[in-house]
Amino acid sequence: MSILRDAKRTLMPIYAGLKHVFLKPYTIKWPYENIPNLPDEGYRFDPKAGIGYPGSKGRHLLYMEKCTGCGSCDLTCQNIAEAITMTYGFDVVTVLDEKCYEYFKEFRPEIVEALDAILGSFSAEPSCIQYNSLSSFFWTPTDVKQIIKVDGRYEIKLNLEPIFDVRAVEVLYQKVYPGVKKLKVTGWELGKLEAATESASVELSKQDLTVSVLVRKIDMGYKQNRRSFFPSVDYGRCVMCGFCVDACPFQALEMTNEFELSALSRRELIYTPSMLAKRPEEFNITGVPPELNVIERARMVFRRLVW
Amino acid sequence: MSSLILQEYARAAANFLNELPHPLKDFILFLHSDTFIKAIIFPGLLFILTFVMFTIWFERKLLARVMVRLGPLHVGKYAGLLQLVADAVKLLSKELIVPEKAIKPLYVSMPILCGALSMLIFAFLPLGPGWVIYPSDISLLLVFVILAVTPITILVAGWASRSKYSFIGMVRLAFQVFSYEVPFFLAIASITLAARSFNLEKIVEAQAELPFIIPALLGFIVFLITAIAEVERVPFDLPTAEQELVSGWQTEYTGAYFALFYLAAYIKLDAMAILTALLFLGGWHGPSIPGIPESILGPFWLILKSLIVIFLVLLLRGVFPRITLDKLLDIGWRVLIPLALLNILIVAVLIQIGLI
Amino acid sequence: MSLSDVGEILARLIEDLKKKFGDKILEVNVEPKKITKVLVAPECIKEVAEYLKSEWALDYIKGVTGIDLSRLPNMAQEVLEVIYHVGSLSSEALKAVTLSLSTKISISDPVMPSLTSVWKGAEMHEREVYEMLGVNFKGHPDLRRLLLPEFWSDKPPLRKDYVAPGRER
Amino acid sequence: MLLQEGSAKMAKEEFKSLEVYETGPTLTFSMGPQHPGTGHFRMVITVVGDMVVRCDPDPGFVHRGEEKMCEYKTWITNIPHLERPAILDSAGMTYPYVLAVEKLMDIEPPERAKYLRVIMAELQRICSHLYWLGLMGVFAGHATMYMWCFGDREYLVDLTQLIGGQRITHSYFVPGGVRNDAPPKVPRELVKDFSRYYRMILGKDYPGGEMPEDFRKYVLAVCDFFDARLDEYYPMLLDSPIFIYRTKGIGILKREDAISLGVVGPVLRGSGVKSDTRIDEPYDAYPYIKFNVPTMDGCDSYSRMMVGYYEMKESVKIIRQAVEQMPEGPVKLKQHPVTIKVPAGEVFASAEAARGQCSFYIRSDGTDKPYRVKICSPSFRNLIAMPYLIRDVRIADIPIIYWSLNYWPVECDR
Repeated sequence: MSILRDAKRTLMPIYAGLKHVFLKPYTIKWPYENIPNLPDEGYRFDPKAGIGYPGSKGRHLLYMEKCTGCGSCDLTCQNIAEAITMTYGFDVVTVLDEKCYEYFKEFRPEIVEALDAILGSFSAEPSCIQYNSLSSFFWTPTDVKQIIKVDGRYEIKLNLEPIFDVRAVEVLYQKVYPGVKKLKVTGWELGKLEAATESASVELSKQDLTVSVLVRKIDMGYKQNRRSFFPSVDYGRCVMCGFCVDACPFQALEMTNEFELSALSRRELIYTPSMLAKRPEEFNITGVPPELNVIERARMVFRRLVW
Repeated sequence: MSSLILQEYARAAANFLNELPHPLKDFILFLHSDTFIKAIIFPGLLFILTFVMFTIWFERKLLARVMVRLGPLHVGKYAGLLQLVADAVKLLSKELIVPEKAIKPLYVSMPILCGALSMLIFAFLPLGPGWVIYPSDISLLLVFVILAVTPITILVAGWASRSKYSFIGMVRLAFQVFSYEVPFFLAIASITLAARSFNLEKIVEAQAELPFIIPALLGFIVFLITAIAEVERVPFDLPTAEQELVSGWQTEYTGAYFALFYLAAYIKLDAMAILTALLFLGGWHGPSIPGIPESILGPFWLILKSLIVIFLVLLLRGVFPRITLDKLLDIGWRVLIPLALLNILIVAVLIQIGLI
Repeated sequence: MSLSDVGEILARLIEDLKKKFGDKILEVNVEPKKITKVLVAPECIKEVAEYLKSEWALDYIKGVTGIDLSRLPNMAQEVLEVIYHVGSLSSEALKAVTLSLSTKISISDPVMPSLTSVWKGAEMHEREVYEMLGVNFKGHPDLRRLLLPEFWSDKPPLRKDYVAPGRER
Repeated sequence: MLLQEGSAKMAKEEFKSLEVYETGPTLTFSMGPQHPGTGHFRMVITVVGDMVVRCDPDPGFVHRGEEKMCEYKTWITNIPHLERPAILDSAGMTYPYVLAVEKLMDIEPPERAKYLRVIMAELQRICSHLYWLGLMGVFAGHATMYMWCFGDREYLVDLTQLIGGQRITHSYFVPGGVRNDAPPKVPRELVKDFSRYYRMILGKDYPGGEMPEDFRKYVLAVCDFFDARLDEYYPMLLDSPIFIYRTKGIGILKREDAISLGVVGPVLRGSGVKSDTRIDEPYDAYPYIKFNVPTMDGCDSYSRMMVGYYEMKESVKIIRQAVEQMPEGPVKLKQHPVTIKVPAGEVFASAEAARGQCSFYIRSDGTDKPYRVKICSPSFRNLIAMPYLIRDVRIADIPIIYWSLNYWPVECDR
């Protein structure tokens, strides 16, 4: 009898395995299918009651109109993941005087025509900033976002949304300086360099022309936060514990159910306050990778061989 | 009109051929010959590769479904059919690493030898009446000889790697193969007894009325178990046990070398399945369908039968854990050999009383 | 088992220890629910441990803690404290009991007898304390590095004068 | 050559315990830290033929100095990184820490928080045990078990995600309660998706037709589903003759040895010792819940695995009771969410994590940071059993014994 029982026990797994062939697989074909188990709400915290509301702990959502820039979240995160940094909003402006304006009119008339056109009828919608356009320093007409004539000088803004960073120097060095250094080849010389926390500027001169690039702090118009001092989050470090949400006394931070945060470089994982202020639906990420054509697929398959 | 032109062309071609020097002419005639087409297309290379590709795809899909998941999805238009091609491209584009201490000539030549030898099995396997590349009166013996030689290439490969895990895997393989070849051959012996021939075609012909699985059921069971052990499939995959020995004897092999071993394993699996169908399941005999010639229907039945065997073997991988070396040897020497001998006795008695 | 039972047993245990060893018990720290700690001199810790194991059936070691006490407020001299947390499994009544047997050794000469002969399970714990705080356990069968890398040549990292890199502020 | 004549002599000098196998060539090799069978952990194995003579465990490849790190961080901000050593069982790791801090502060969490903690801890115990069982299958060469366990684990992880907000490492327990209440409702899509599997596995519709979105009822439905799944695991792996052959009588740890070596959790209970912190020193809501502590007398790998299997069944029972008994009310004491004051003192607290008793010794000097935190993690306490068990066994048994201890290198190294 024991042989029969053993035989049954040996055959049972085969039966169980065959039975499972006909079950519907558990697999969710993400990103082609939606994930059903995601709570719609994000994690929030009620500082008055002292408890949180259940929800997904995904990417943060920053309410700029509530944030006072007190830095409680930063202080908490310093002990956990050091992912949050308090950053100021900066503006990068290129200042041209009359003489310089004439010079550009002579050598790059198409730019200045565009400048004039924009100056004449300025009502462009603000769009997302393109950092790379700054580092090249050679504007194309589309890069120019706003031109203001102040005291006989022309101030050219390449970004309307602020660039967030810890110090003005950082912005100058990272965004502006690489492009400026390239200009040396064409005969421009670097003049006075002023680098400080609040503002930074660099002067460029060629013969008797002077162009200066100015990085200055801006006021984004939030009454409770005149300094434009907001947290930015490095998702390469964040562990999504949500204690920064707990720490905020003004309910300015929340979490969302957005979890698709992958990026191609570490730098892209740093979310500036203006990115954090956007709701997940505004990002409009579908998550579905683009369809590749045959050549691109073949290249992906053979990329080792090609290299 | 068109036939006239064709005839013209044929005549021109024949003239051209006649003018060619002798060896070249022979070669071109060989390309036209029956043997060559068989070697390249149907029972030969193309068929083997397609069959192996299908087996691997089938394994992945079947195991995935047993595990309640989906398996390959993206490569190929339907259900990841071309996943293996992508894998092959990946493996072929990888760096070929030869360990510093390895015995290089042996290390490099063994995968090629192993792949070639396992393909050679198909030269003697008839896939239908007349569908055999090299007809021989001792085809079963030849198949067995090749099956006995391929493990030796693996042993040498494991030895030549000069790695500790490869070494242990190799020793395990040696134990496994040398203990399982005896019952394997004993199980085959009963069939040759019953069919009174070593010719596989004649063995199949002898099963026209009754497949040998019925008189030699014990032999079938012994043959199936030893065949699984011969091709190193779960639950007898000790030599390449991942959790114990990283990857056993193939630990050091990368890229194309690994691909050759991988391919060889599946070719052997397919050959075993076809051999099982030939020896025990009545080969290409099956209900005839009017309107379809016997020469096409035969291979169809044979492949269908071998697919059932493959399905069984693949399913075992999903449902059984691996067994240990001591148990393996225990089963081999103490259970399978007596069973195989008993089977021979039964078959001999059946022959004596004239039932077969 | 209720909390009062455990407290009662522990009180009896400590009374018994005091009676048996007298002056050798330097300090007793009984805080209900938190910890029950008996401080003895390093010379007689093995004796006490053997007594606890044989008479009180405290045969189950739960952990060995080493602490560098030198940065505590009002600490006169720099000492290391080694605490053995022991419990019992062979006695049903003592299952909820955890007794902490501790000893203090000077940081300049951190030597104390190993208790592996009493509690076999203390082997790995003592090895950890050895490399993390530099305590030398006399009579340990295999006092080797355990968790730290082989090339570790800095101070024992759990001492207070070792500052983790990047945490200087 | 691999088998050198003089290697036995060399090994004898190197390893003192080599007494029995003085003659005969030995082979010494490392299993790990890059090995499919061990994870971030190394064992130096010496074999004679197929028999293991000596095993020297070498942990520390994932040591990150949690104890030192605790001294630099504040009381609450310690919690997220304390759960990193055992991500599948983060509740088990933070539970004793939270209990210890609560004892130091002399506070008691609200009733509802106690039940929520129990639910969370038991859910994660099941998740951890499923990982254990699944990988036991893999280590025995049975990949299907792994996939089944992980497929079913999804629904339990979904539950923890609903409560704690994340799939793993929820940072859910804080001194004085839990961070948030359980949600009242479950997302509709999840209920729809789950009810399909409920019907598929149990072969019947949810009683009363459509499954409700109510959280409590959903948890109970998941419990039913999981119970049915557990019954299917048994014939597939645990009752399979090959698996029984692989594990029974392999790695025997006798009762006395288990106690004297100080092992914990399923390893201890697999040796026939009925010891469970949840029963011996009951904390939070465990005193109000009825459950058994499964023990097995086999003292071998099979007993340990079966203890894990039966513990999952018990955990389902606990979750059912906790969900049914859970009272309404607040879930957290009113206090500052990230800065708490802890009076000076010392405390030793234990809780039953998935792999066994996890204890914390904490010393506070009254500042905002702990003075010393000692973690006695269950895997570290089970580590000592490894050289005793992996001796005089076959090479094929090493992964089985190793994994029957449910050893988690990160938890051991901290």
